[in-house]
Amino acid sequence: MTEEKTKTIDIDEALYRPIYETGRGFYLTVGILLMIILFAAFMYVRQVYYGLGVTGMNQPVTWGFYIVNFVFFIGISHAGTLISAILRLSKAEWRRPITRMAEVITAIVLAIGGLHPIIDLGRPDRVLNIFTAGRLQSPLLWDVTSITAYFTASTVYLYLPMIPDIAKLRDRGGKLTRFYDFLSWGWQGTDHQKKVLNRAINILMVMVIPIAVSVHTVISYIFSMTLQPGWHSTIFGPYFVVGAIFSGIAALLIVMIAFRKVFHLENYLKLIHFQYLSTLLLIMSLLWFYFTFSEYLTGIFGAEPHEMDVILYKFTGPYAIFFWSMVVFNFIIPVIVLSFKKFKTIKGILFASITVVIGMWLERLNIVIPSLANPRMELGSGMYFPSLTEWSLFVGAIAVFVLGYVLFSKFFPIISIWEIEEGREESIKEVEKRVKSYLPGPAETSD
Amino acid sequence: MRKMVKQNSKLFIVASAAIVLVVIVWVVLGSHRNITQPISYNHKIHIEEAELTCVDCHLYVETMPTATIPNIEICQDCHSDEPMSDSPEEVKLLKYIEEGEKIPWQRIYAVPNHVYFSHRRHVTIGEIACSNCHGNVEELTEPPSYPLWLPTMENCISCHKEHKVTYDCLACHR
Amino acid sequence: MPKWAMVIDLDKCTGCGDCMAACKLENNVAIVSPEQTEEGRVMFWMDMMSVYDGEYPHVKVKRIPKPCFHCDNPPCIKVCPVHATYINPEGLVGQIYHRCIGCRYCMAACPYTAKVFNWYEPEWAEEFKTCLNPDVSLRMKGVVEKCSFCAHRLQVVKEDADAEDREIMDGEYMPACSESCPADAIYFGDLENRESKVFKLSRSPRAFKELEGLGTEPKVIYLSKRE
Amino acid sequence: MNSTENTSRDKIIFTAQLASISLIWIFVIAIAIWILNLISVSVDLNDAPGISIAISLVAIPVFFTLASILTYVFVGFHKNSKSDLNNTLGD
Repeated sequence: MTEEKTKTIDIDEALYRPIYETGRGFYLTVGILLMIILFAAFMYVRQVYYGLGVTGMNQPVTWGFYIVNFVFFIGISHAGTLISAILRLSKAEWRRPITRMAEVITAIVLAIGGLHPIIDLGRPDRVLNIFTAGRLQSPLLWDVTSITAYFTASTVYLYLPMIPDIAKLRDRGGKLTRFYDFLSWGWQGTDHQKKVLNRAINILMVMVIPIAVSVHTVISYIFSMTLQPGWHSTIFGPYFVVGAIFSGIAALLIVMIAFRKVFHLENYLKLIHFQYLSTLLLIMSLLWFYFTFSEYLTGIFGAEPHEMDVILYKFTGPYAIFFWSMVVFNFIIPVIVLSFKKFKTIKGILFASITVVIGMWLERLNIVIPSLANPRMELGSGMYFPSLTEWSLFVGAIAVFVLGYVLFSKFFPIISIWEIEEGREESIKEVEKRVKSYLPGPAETSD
Repeated sequence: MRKMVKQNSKLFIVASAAIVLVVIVWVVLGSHRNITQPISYNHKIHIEEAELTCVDCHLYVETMPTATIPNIEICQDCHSDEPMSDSPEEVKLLKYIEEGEKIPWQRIYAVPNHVYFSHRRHVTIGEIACSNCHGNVEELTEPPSYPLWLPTMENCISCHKEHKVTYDCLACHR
Repeated sequence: MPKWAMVIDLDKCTGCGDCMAACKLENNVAIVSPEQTEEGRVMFWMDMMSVYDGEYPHVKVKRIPKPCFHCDNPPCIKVCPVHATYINPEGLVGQIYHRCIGCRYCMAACPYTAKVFNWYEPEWAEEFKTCLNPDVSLRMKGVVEKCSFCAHRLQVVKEDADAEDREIMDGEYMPACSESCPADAIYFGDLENRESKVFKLSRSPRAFKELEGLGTEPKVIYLSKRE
Repeated sequence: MNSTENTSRDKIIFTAQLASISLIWIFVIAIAIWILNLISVSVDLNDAPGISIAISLVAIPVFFTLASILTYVFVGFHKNSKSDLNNTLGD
């Protein structure tokens, strides 16, 4: 028993190494990130002190970067849990090294995204009014509830499959044994415990999918529940969910490629993982185009004057550059890169993923601002230029994400070790059995 | 071990009780900011012996949104050169009157600027007695040092609900 | 229960902007610096829309005063997360500044762009501070505000009527814009009272409402012979 | 597990774990109370109480399920470790 254990640990040593070996690069990264975050925090305090006037928002463009980033970050969060739940549910064996990374993205990004509406408030000191006098009729309250639910669910969903790995770290001894002991909840790896854990994970992954779908649907409702042209559309719910999964997969690919490079995980994250995921990305890109196309076609065909104002503003107005680069980044580049085997290398996939993340951010921008800039009343169109405050808070939010990820990888293995082990030990046989069960058996002869 | 936990839990209970106590004391003391008036005015004597009513001195209570706090113009109608009593407080008053100086009364009841509160609405139309909000001032031998009833929104609304009058926001907020 | 409504006769309106000035003074609306105005942060509860028809040199300008429309079915109140904007039984859409958390969702949801936001702490010139209206509270930075149909005047008018034990008379409650209009183009009154001028004018063939198709049922009714 | 020091350490960690589980329950119950409070406000002001109740019917069970799953896992782990101990002792 013990011999086997040491053996397996040796095999997966690459996954433990980042936790126990801290290089200068780590401190440098954390230092730089902390500086960026401190600057962003300073800009935020300044904003609270002077008022929202320090941003570029105005009348009629009353929402700007903060809401754009809110939708964007919550979108990215769908990477995670949703992808990992779907892959687990469909018993895709290649999921094993991916799920943990996806779940971590969700937990961190959700926390960041969930804070954005508070950053956006003119009176953050009164945020408790939501608890004492909130109105559940307001879509903002739907958001508060569904994001809290999703955050709780995804944290639990991240934590539970981590317990056996935490127990491994505890058994290794060394640093923070007590901390790991506390978190491992007395995991000894007995059969009963495995059964309990598997059952819990199974319930959770079924639960997490509708919660995740509801979260982004509800975020789209913030816009589509109003009467504004360009927002008041029934397609928004599924459109946002598709966009969210799309940007989520892209973010997941970027994170995977980054960690593969930094932690030397080439043995775990093989080209095949990236190719499978990028096929998913390609499908989502086509789906995204389909939704975008339907959205605009129905708008243009109906040609309601205010709707047309917004659409023409997007196509030809001052925001046209963002609209068309969104189409290029979200559709043309990923489809070209991911359709040809020649481009479907790690570098190509990284490139496509980066353009998709940028493109999806542009999409959020194209949803929020042109509608607000073109009010129904004859007031002329508004303009919006983000200020330094908004830019630095955006960069700060990204820095918080990277820092959160880096710190997580310092304390916990970024790839689920026990699931890899399980894959090695059991699933080959299990898959063989499963595949056999799909296949037609020997023909039953009559008589 | 269990003993230790038990002891710890005792400690925990004691600590939290202490915190709660401190908070309560702080709230109770903090809300009653004691105010001393320049003259220790005796409401009881004026009402029982001089047979005055509230409205005699606090003018406009029945006809205007804001009631007044009487000052020397009203006091000197009765209190002229000769002291009526041997109270040292009256001497103070007479000095103010003699010098033609206003008594710097401290206001203890106030609603914020964004609230429309009308005495006429409450006293004349609503027929609410002064003591309903100001307490039993008639029995006081010295001025109250803190509001007997805090004009907070919760207090206003609970009374409005009790009397089944409107508690629409725009009825009071402006 | 009365239903307060405004009728603006565009055929009478000269576009002089007196209503804007009266409103600004009556309601202590902050005076925004020219630089901030340039950035789109001007504050008017009563705004003036200018609609240009035709090409230079044959331009026809329509000037349309635009207060808050106090919709009967207001899109803004549905989205407010904290009950800071709501419709009261008399049809006034109120804005409670001390409740508002400044999320600006109501501004985004209002199809008439009738609301304004305090981007900075509101400011007045020294000379102005002495003539602020004590009947209207001052707002603080970070809250949304809008035309209230001068609801503070209604509080006083109602009390007067109650003290004398009578109904509010037609024309007794009047917002500052309506009172100050030199062309008498702004009428104000009770839509439920069939004797009121507003009720009669609202039935005029010249009457129309802005963006009627949205179903917001605004209670500001325009009169115009022109299209 | 043999030395008394070790078991006392285990006890402390166990109580900390219990505390974290109860924290989750406090969190979930707080959310339920919050939502019920919002319903009472909306009923009081006659401000779309139907919608509030509908949302609460979806939201509250979700939170309770999440907390129950965690509790189930925790209890499940510990129930077994005791019987396991007995088994090993028996062997």
